[in-house]
Amino acid sequence: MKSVESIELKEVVIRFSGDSGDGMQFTGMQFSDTSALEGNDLATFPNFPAEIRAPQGTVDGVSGFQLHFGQSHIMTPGDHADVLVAMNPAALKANARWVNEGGTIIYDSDTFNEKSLKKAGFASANPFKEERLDDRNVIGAPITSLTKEALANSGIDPKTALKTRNMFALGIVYWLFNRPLRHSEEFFDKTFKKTPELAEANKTVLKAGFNYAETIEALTRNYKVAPAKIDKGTYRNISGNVATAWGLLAAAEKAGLQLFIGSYPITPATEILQELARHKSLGVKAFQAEDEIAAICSALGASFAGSLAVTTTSGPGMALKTEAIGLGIMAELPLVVVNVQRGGPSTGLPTKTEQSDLWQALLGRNGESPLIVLAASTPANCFHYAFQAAKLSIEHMTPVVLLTDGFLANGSEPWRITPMAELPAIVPPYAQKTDSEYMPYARDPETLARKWATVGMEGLEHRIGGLEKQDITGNVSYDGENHERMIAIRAEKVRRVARSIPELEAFGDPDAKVALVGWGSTFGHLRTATEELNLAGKPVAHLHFHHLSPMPSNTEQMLKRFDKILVCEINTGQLADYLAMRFQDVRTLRYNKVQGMPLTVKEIKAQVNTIIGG
Amino acid sequence: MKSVESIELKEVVIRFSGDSGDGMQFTGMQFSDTSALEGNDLATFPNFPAEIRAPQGTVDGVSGFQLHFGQSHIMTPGDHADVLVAMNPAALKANARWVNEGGTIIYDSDTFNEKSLKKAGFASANPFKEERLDDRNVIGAPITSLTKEALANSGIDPKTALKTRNMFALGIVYWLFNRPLRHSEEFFDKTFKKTPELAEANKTVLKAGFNYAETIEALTRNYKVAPAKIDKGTYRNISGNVATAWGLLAAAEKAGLQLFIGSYPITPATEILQELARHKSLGVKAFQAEDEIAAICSALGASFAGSLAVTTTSGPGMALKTEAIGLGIMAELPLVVVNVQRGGPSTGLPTKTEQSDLWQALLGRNGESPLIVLAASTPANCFHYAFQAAKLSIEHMTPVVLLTDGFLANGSEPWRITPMAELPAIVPPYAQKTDSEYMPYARDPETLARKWATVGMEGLEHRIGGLEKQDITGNVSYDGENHERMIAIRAEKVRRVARSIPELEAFGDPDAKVALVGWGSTFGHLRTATEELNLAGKPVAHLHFHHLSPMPSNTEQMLKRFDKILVCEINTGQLADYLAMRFQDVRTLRYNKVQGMPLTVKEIKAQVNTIIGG
Amino acid sequence: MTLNTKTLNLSAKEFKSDQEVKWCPGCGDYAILVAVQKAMPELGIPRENYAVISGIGCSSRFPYYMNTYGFHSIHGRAAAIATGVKLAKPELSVWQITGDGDALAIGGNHFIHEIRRNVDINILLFNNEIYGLTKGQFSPTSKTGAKTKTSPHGTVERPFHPGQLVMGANGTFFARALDTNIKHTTEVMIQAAQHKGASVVEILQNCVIYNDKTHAAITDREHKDDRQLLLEHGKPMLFGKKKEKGLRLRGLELEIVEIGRDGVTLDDILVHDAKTANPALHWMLASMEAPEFPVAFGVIRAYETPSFEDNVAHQIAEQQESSPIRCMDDLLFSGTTWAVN
Amino acid sequence: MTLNTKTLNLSAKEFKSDQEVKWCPGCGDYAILVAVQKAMPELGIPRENYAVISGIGCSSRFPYYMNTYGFHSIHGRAAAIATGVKLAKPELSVWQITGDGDALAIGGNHFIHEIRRNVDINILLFNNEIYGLTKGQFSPTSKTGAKTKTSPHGTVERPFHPGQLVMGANGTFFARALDTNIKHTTEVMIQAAQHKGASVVEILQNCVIYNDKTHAAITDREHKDDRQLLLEHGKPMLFGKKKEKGLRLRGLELEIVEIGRDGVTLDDILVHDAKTANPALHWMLASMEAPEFPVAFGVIRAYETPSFEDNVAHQIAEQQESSPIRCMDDLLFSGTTWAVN
Ligand SMILES: Cc1ncc(C[n+]2csc(CCOP(=O)(O)OP(=O)(O)O)c2C)c(N)n1
Ligand SMILES: Cc1ncc(C[n+]2csc(CCOP(=O)(O)OP(=O)(O)O)c2C)c(N)n1
Ligand code: SF4
Ligand code: SF4
Ligand SMILES: [Mg+2]
Ligand SMILES: [Mg+2]
Repeated sequence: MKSVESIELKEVVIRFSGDSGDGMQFTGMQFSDTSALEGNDLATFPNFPAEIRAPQGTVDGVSGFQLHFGQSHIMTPGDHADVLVAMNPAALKANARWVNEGGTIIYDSDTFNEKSLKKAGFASANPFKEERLDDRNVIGAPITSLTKEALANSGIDPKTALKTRNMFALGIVYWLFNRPLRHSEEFFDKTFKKTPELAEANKTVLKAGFNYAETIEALTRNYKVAPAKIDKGTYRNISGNVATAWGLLAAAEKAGLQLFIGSYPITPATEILQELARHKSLGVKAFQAEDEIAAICSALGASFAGSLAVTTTSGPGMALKTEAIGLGIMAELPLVVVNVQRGGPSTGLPTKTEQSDLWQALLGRNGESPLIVLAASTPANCFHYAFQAAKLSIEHMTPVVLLTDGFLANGSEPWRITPMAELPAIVPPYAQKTDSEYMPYARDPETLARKWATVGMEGLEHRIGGLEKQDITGNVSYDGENHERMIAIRAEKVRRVARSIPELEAFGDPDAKVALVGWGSTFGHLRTATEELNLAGKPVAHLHFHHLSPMPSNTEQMLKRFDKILVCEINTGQLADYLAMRFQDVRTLRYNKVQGMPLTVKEIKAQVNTIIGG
Repeated sequence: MKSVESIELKEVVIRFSGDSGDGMQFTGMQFSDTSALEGNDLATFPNFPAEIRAPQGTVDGVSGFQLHFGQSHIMTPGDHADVLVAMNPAALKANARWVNEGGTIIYDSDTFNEKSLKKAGFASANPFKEERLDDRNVIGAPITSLTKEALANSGIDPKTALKTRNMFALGIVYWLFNRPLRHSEEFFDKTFKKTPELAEANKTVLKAGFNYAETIEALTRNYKVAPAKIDKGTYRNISGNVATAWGLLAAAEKAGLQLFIGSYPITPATEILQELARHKSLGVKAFQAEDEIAAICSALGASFAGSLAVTTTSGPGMALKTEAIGLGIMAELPLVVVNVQRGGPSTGLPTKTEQSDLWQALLGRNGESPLIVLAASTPANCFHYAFQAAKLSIEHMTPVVLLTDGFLANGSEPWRITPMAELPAIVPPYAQKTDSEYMPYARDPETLARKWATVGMEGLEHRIGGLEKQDITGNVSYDGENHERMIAIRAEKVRRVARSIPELEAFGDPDAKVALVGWGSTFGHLRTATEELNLAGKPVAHLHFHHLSPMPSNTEQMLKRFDKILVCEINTGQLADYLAMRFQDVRTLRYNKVQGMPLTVKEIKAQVNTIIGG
Repeated sequence: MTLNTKTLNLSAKEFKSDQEVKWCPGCGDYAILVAVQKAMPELGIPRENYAVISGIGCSSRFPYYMNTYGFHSIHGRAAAIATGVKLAKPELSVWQITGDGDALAIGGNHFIHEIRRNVDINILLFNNEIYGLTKGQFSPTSKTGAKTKTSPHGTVERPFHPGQLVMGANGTFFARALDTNIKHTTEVMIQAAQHKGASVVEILQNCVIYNDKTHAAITDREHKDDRQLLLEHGKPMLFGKKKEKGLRLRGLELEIVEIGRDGVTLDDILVHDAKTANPALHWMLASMEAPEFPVAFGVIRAYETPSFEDNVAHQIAEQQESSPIRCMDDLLFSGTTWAVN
Repeated sequence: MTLNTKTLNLSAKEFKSDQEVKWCPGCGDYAILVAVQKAMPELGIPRENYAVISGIGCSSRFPYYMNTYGFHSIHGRAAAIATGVKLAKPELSVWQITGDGDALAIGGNHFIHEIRRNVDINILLFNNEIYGLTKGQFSPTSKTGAKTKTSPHGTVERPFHPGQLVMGANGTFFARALDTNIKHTTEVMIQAAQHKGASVVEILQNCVIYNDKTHAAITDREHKDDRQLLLEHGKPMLFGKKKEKGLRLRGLELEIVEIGRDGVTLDDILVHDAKTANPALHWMLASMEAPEFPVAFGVIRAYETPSFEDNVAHQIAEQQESSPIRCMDDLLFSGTTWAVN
């Protein structure tokens, strides 16, 4: 055993990359789980190709998983990687520009042959030079052959053996960061209960990788990342899509309702449906419809029948749902519509993240059709905003759109589990049978919500529909003045939600005259940039919108406190335009990047510095 | 024959009203045609109930046709009626508040019995008093019985005879305005060529009505409305939907293309499809699809195959088309999408007019998906803007949304026919086979339009689709920087259309500091209000947007010339919001009414007067 | 599902809402409304458990006239909404009201999928072979050659036969009724309601305004006995003024025979078996067209197999029995978690 | 449509585009691609007259790999786009590439309508009984009980049988092929292309990643001779290792018989008539399922009747002959006009 120096680091970014079939997502998740169990805070970001399994060895087929862990509060999966694991030349090619200066690259030297290099698009036999990665700490390990060797006498067939290559790589990285193998080993034992030979094989290879790292001279030191100081509680890792699913489940339980999801698979929203389909024991009805229209319509039907009704989709599916959302607005039924945004327009970049469906959510319907729009900001808080979306939808009797995106959906982070007892009540505004006739469109004077009579309630039979409704009675009305009144009421009902939502808060330097403004998944990057800028003495604050319609009631006042406002978005400026429209006195600057990827803290800071003179 | 005074009037508004089955639309059109042929300018506005034939005698079942004709340029169908024809009590009830003070009401006294009055919702036996119409010139004529009598010996069966009641009413009105019967008589002769007894019956009853009016003492004078001074040319009456259909036909002929319309019926857009289905002799392929999605998709297919492709719909159908519009944007194919707006949201008020789909047209799609948006402003200029929409779509290789609305669609006015020779050329940017490979996404440097290679062109085989395209080659690309570049190119392509569209012009007082601003079908009312205000010495100008995306290049500069800008819309302020977003320095005031009806000149003037102090 | 007839003592009147009925005078929809209002009280289901769901069209105004829960939704989507209602609360009696355009044009996909899944919904398909509400365009059931507003020179489309489409979608129940025959329509509806699964009742409906007499070849006095075959399960397929004619199978074709002629006796006549799984004969019966053949009325197919919402509920019950996750807190704290103190 | 075979002397190679094929190694789609690239040059149609239109799904990436005009559109809409292409230019050879999800879930409506209208499109339905591209959810053709990502406890849905749906939609052509049998698939595709009308070819396709071996009961070595029946028009329906088994009709059911056993001779065996209008036997053949019956491959139904785009073109030609309106100026100045001088 060589003697190694163990260096203490505050935070590290690792990126695992390889072919779609190389199991990089799984490898990344193993490292995340172990790190979380060891007490680090962390954030992850998987990045898939659009093809299921694009041709092996090509750049298009590379799948990546980035993970950022540290001793302090981690809010992004990191801009650039400190360590890149590249299972083949294509993985190197695809990720070269994401490795930090001074970073480490671990690659499977067995795969770096002429043919593969060519397939990956390298022109020469020296890919590192070609990518100007000479100054990086480049470590080639014969991962494939050592994996085979490790399992040579195990009785495992060669094809299966090869599938454990990723565990060899993981072993190396575990050694590099002083992680115990224990958690992964336990995982294998549990998962492969019925095929113990597979558990053994994985464990063997993992250990082999670990030992290999300990042995070779190339790795002369390793690193320690101490546990983070985090709030007390019970934690788990959770991805945005699972958190969304669970938030909806929690809301249903709180409201005493059956959860109904009508959905049609679409990347990157599918996992919400998949997750809910698993939990039949909680009484969820998870209906995979024939298309997005049937999905939302079945949800509207379920809502009419008294379920907490949900439909989940992504941009193109959202487009198909807009007519039925209009019906929900007219019928004034609770309905949660989740749009996990992806790159558009049209099919666009299905596996990439983007924030370009804000306008669609706010205004993408025929007629005057306001509704509530929320956006989650981190993988874990998808739980909270999904819960919130359901609560507002039920209590205000109107459809709610919840926006998340591919980055949140697939990304994950440790989450301090909120036990059910800590969640607020949800009180459905049920109609009561009284002596006087039920008036379906009579309203709560405070919220303007109508009362909910669900099919099966005796004595409250009534008819609803998409034609304009007469105020109070809900009968069909073609009267122009009634129409105008109803348009005003529906708008006012949505506006009044502002009474119950939190005010917009400024984070960071209290004297800041410059504000970074964002919504949705840019939260972590903007917040981290703000913290770092503040640490560097730059008077910057961060404002984040979770509520986009209605906006918090202090929005204008808050925005006016700043001399300069930089709205940062992964689109061409939709929030900035929306603010311009809503608050004509407020001027904003914009930073927009639409490359299917999150913003980086570095570029945000650079932008701020050019504004304030950095 | 009594001696009558014939008074010269400048303009008159007549409203015919009765049950859906009473033929009021037909009656109105007869009067319009005659007036047009006598040289008046005019504008018409039919107003239907949502039911096909709602219960006879009820207010919901009343169908109305308003017509405004005069000696000068007529731009609206008029606010209030000078003459109301009410075939039954319900018609009176529905239209009571639309009769001018001092106006005339002609009603069928045979129908004003206790039962009918009750059915119409009158509480007393004196409906005129109940509606405070005592000061109107109320003339009861036993139209039903006199019609029967007129045809008593004609051999016509009683049921058919009764159907000609409307002609008796028309005869009275013809007398009242000194109109010749000739044009209608010729019409009957032509229409009922094969059933001359019907032609005779209609002519007999028309004449009977005319003679009755001439005879009775109640009508002591009649009116003359001299011909208008209008531009030389050949004229015809045309409705907005027919004009739209014809504009598209004209564009196809100019461009040398086959016209393909894929559409699904929906009120008030259906007539465009119906009209085009009639003109197979012009080579139109009019495809009634199974739904709106199939409609637009078939159009996209036809466009790919080299047709001028069109799809027509109204708000709810537009909602269904948004996903495919995104595909059109990505595929960069010509496609004209016509949205004949109606009252929303959801099914809303299907037979009523509204301007509430502007946002949907501008931004109602997933992803960053800009396109060209135009709006016609009068029934006749639907021809021009449909032509223009096709021209821009073809020449700029991008979908175009043309907005009209129920008011334009069903309204009609005389139109100076534009012969084909007077229309501008349309030049499809066809790809040419050259030595170098066809690059589907190489662009014209001026317009940024790509070249159009239609299926069947030899040597230009290529693939398109909804995934992000690589610049120039058009291959699928998941590259983030390419994506950002393509988003920018698509936006710039649309922006550059501004180079070729007319600048925004101010109409009215050249020194005006107050501007009335509008778009779409409010044109006539705003222009008339401006003229009348100018005549009254009020310094007001009128700006009208036909181009909403992109807007004319001088828009900001033009808006800044005014101290006060009043944006008038039949929605809750969509253009006003859009202007606020686009031009943060420009402040606007708003006048919005959303009652399913056009604005009135009177109320617009009142609004202006409160602003400038009138 | 066996229902207690009449235990609730409801009458047709109680199923009438206070809204004025607004179809054109003479429209076939009126009679169908009466039939539904007669059928419902027969089913022994409390009024609040009825959900009447429609799309858009003249026919789809139906829910407003029923004193039950009702949803007049958007064009073509009644099937999807009804599926949601039924899945959410399987104890409800869900009725879908839809037109030939609503169900078979824009709503075609939801229609075939609700049938495929066998969701227990009573689907009343008002077939007037025209788009009524939009004033007279051809529909997917319009006869080839029909001149309508959008086919001024005659359609060139081949129509759907609703019965065939139902069977093509693996359907379990198909019946046909005639608007004017209220008594028979009522009976058919009761049978449809009693069938557990997607029950499609095609009702030939007359649109007096835009497609008057489109069914006249079948319904006119002169021919109706010869052109209408009233099917009853277990009964021979007889028709004609004196029930003198019947159907017989020859190979894979039906033929009309006359009892007493050419030695044909009652025993030669096919006996209707609506309940068999094999749709072959049901297909032939549903496909018969006048004037060559009589048009079949009554329940043509009623094959029993578990319904979707029951299967769904069953699977949930199973999971609730076996899964350790019984409430949200169970789920939240399941799997890999760790405590920070 | 009779086509001049080979007059253009094109080869499969010329139908390959320069784009790298990106399906998973082992995916059945590869073989189908080869079959199409072999079939097209046989049809004597110039390359630029081919339009390959797809929706979204793994299978729908197909157009990128074809050196023809191609449109990779949006999910479920290939049928509608293809209809537009064919209507606009009837001289084109239009091929629709679609998956079981694309065609039968979201695209179900367009699918049945293109069939009903009989638009002359060659519809290749890649049936892998799963949503491949979205990583493994059940589809409308997944077998009841299938465990997939969205049915972790097994689906409770009844599947569509594509052949039945085609016939339910009044379809004129249905064939079945197997991805791995390139030669047969090529032949079937040529026949589909030569059929004037909507030709549906269901291709049983293996998804190695999410639904591996779903067709194994039919395709595995051991059973394939007994479980595959290759139909040919005019030929007896024989199968088995030595073609010793055959199909016979008993009443309205098919039964398997063995030649030489129980006195069965070749004459007792049904002879395939793909061209008959009556779909009864086609339905039974298309519905056969293993292991009870062999699964039918080849052209099951090919009934000739005029195609939609021809009818449309015909009607236009008629109007062009008879109408006085021959150009826009004719129309503009038609009817009531008046001059102002
Ligand atoms: C999305 C949408 N598309 C189109 C329409 C217009 N529309 C309303 S009803 C209808 C067809 C009605 O025909 P059918 O379903 O046969 O009903 P009927 O009126 O004949 O009873 C159409 C096309 C609409 N309301 N919404
Ligand atoms: C509007 C829309 N909804 C959903 C999706 C997601 N999606 C893409 S392909 C697919 C299903 C693919 O299944 P199938 O058609 O059987 O093709 P396969 O991948 O199996 O070849 C789905 C649900 C989408 N792209 N667009
Ligand atoms: S238009 Fe036809 S279907 Fe509609 S209400 Fe009138 S008669 Fe009935
Ligand atoms: S996921 Fe399945 S269908 Fe898709 S490419 Fe891979 S093997 Fe083929
Ligand atoms: Mg109909
Ligand atoms: Mg599939």
